[in-house]
Amino acid sequence: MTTTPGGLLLVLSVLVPFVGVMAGFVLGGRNPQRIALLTLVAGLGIALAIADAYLRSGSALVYLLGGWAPPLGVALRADSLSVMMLVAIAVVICGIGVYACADFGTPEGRREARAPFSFWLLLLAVWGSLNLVFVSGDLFTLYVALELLTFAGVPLVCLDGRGETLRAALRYLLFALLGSVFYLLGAVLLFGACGTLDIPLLAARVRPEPVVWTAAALMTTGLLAKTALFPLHLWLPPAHAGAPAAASAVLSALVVKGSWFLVVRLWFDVLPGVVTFSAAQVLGGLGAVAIALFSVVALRQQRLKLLIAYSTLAQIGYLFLMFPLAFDIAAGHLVRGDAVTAGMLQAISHATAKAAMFMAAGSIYAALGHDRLAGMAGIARALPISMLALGLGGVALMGVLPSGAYLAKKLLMGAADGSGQWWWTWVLLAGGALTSSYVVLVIARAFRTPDEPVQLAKQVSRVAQSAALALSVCSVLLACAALGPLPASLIANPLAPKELMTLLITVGCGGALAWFFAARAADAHLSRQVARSVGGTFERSDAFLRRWPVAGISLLVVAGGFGWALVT
Amino acid sequence: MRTALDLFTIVAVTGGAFFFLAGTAGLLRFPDTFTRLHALTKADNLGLGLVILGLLPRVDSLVTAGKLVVVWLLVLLSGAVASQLIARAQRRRETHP
Amino acid sequence: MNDATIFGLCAAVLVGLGVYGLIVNPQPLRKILAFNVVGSGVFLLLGAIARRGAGAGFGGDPVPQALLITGIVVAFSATALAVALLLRLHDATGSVTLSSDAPPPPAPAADVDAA
Amino acid sequence: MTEFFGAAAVFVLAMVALGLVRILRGPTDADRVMAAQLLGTGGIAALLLVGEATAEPAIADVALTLALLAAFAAIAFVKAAAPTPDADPAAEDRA
Amino acid sequence: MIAADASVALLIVALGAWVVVARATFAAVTGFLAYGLLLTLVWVRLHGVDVALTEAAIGGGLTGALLIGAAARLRNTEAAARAERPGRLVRAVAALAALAVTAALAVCVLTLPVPAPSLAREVAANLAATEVGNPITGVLLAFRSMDTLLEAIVLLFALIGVWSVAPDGVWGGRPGPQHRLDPDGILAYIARVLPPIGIIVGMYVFWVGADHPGGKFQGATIIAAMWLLTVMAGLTDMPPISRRWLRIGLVAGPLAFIAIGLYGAVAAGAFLAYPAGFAKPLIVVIELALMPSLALVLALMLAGAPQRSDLR
Repeated sequence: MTTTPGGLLLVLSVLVPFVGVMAGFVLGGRNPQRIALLTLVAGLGIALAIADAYLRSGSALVYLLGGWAPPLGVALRADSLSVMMLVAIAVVICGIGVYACADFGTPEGRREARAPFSFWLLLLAVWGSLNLVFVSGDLFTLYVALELLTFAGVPLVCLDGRGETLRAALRYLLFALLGSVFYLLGAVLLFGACGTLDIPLLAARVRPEPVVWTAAALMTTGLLAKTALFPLHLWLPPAHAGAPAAASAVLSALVVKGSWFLVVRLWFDVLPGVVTFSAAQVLGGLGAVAIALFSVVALRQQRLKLLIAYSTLAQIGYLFLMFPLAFDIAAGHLVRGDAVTAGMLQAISHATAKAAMFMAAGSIYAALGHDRLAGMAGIARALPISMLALGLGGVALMGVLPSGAYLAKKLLMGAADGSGQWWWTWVLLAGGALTSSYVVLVIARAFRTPDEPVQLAKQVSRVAQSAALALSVCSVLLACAALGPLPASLIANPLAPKELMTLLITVGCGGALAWFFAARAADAHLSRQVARSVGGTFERSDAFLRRWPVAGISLLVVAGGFGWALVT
Repeated sequence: MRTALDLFTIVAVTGGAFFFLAGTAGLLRFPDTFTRLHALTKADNLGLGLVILGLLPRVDSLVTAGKLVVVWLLVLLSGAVASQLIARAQRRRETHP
Repeated sequence: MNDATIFGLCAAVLVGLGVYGLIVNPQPLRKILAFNVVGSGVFLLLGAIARRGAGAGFGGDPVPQALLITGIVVAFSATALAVALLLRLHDATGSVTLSSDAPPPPAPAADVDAA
Repeated sequence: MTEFFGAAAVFVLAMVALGLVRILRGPTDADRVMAAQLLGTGGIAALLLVGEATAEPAIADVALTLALLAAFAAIAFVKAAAPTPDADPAAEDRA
Repeated sequence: MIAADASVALLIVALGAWVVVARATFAAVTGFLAYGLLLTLVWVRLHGVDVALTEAAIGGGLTGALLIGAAARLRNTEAAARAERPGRLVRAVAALAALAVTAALAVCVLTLPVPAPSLAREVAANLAATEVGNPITGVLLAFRSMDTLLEAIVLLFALIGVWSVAPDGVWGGRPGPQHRLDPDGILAYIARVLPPIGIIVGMYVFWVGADHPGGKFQGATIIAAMWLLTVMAGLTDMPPISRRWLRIGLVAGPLAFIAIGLYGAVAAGAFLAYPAGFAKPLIVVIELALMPSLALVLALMLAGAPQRSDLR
């Protein structure tokens, strides 16, 4: 193993944001913002340069830090997955950076203010840590990267300093720490069994044996706790819904992707031969439950930001559907094929769309002075750009052509057909309908004619709204960008009868679901009564699972479940 | 010579261990915070002192021997300070509950 | 039974104890303490593994021992951050409970810099 | 001699362990901090005995560090307890 | 010595249990102090003197002081927390699940491969190239120096996080309460006597770190504790966090580390590589640069978020 050309770029992708943090920290005042914006440009350039170097060489970029080869040294490595994530995250961060200029400027007359100072530094810190997660090839360095990401993400939750957000941040921190300690425990066991922490070397040395099973179960569970996959999601709704909009965008679109990406790394690059069919089914099953449960809970929210936070939880479930579908039943191990590409596409389109949605919701909140869904009537006319961004983001999540989610769904359906796992096809279809249900709900609320003209409490920056719109457009057009490496046959004519029918059925079902579940007013109709009690049950089970002791026990149960599934 | 030094070590360390026993007994048996504090500081510091004294002949470098003596002095100092501070805090609490 | 096995088993018990404490103790400071117990259990396990790897004239494998030092520092940072958050929560609300079932209403970012 | 030092270390540790009962029983926080302080001294003694047994000179440095920081926690306790004399002391004294 | 190991292990487990189940938080924290001390002993038994030094400095010193201070301040929340204690069923289920974790780990410990895989031989073979005698320092500052750089950055991020929870009005101010100086008090006395010794010991621990157990981190911790001691005695005060020198001091170490790393990329062909013959001097320079930054960041992290406005 040797350093490849362009390897130094990997070091820079991590160091440049970190040096930006330190420079902003020293210079203080208004400088963190300026430095952050400069760093955004530089970092985007580095990400593109890495993509360029990767495409040119056609193989993974490797950099041996200090010239020391693993197992003694630490290597940075960027394969196709890393490169995709690096570029996507760079784009999203730039969008968020532009948006945040409106909210996080240092007020006049102050030399330095706490919230802007912290926000800009933490934004860069999150970025550098994420890049490290994407390019590191060593499990312990990845642990440090995870902790960096946590320490940068948690303070974003409570930037406004209110009691509830402080509480949400503390909950998040404590649960995330539990997650990382489980991850570290697994990594320690792997080191004990194999004598290395380097990912390719480990992949060659792991064998199915008790130590490796335990390690795999602990690491996976720890990472799931940090990703907030059902049932380990207690910290996410208050943290993501309570944070300032730009911070919510960072947390929801980016931070959870770090630990998710590590699960992908772990399963596909470290343990592809250890993971069993049933373990992959368990992981996909948790994702499926998350989609169903949280979509319905999202429908019953009365605040826009909470709805979006629950949508994040449901979409996180979606991100885990790729695992069972990537399992080659005949060969008995995971393969990096179409399903993985689909998962990455899904993650990227969620990152762009969710950032856009939180940003747009932030603009709407700022303009109205509240984000109650009941008071949204007429907002589509009053704030067209933000509403368009929100709507397009939602449409992109639904998987309508030509969004990335559409392609992802196509690929996953193909994988489900190909591997004979027909049941996931139904999950995918139902997931599309459920996603469209809450999107339809929001759009319908926004287009309703208001009883009285909408009074805007505040003028919202047009630049900020446009940044949100740009990201959601990116998300919608993602399929076009992804077309290069993928066969063009995947994209059908959007007006072909079959495509049109699928779309109509999805949206129709979504609308129906929205109508059933969202209604809160007394209604004698039996079907709505049933829906109401089902929705209420879902909401109560969500509240039950979000209690700390329950979540803690769930964590251990999930770990045990994985251990059991790996043995059988 | 070797045997004599070993004997010295054994005697000193055993003596030190005895003082730890005494300190613990005091900590457990004495009736109130102040008397317990008294037992603790006396016995412990003597105990550690004897253990260090016993180890000194076995140390091969002068630097290490110096370090051990410094360790003892530091423990004496911090023990004295901590016990006085704790006693004061305790008295303050008892007089102004 | 050698020293590595004894302390390895000790580590297993500590992890279990700490996890139990993290789950059942409602007071956040106790959770932080329990986190430190779990963390030290994990470190102890790594220390036992390092001891097993003794060789080449070293009493333990130096690589895991170096990782331990980094790990201890990271755990300390986590503790300090958690304590700072906890004390601020206490100052701001007078209570430290983590169980708030009503999620907070979102704050507009615009208010943040005005505050 | 190794056995002797090992046995002495175990004995001192046992004494320390008995002292821990004071941490358990209290009754006041001052008693607890004090017991921890005793443990520090005993711990240093046990450390030196164990260190002699494994013949590693750098252990003196560990002892030095421990001795230097021995009073640190006690001072932090006194300092943290001082500014709030009005806090209800009964709450933890009952425990 | 099996008996000694087993008794230490038992004692640690007992203390761990006490930390977890004690009714009063303060009692648990005191137990944790003792627990940290015993861990130091274990590291010595496991032939990790470097780790023991770190544990003695961090676990015994800083973490203990941090937690004990927090416990004293949170005293009035005890009753409310006790009311939230989960019911017996939940506790029983949690205990069972935790027991299962312990059992699984115990099986792992007993089935670890024999002979154990180890990197000790690789370290021994390559240690000469790093020009330092202490293998731990070789790993921390040559083979895996990226981790050490990241560790310094972790501390910085955590400090930014700690500061970011300050109330808006005191941003830029001084952390922690103001301590009154009692010039003739015993605290002032020890705060005058101990720090000179501590600084010498800290520098010594740092200096021997290249070839013997010790290093920048352990040394920095001792020095940070000495600084805090003078602050608690009221002899000095924490600087306002807006001070330029303070911020420069905090990042100087990591930045110097990165700069030397980049110099390696130019002169030795890889980021964080050292040109042959210059490894030891460069390692010493990095440690020397990191130590003040680490001491500052550790002390400030313990002091907490800013509490007092600088404008008085």
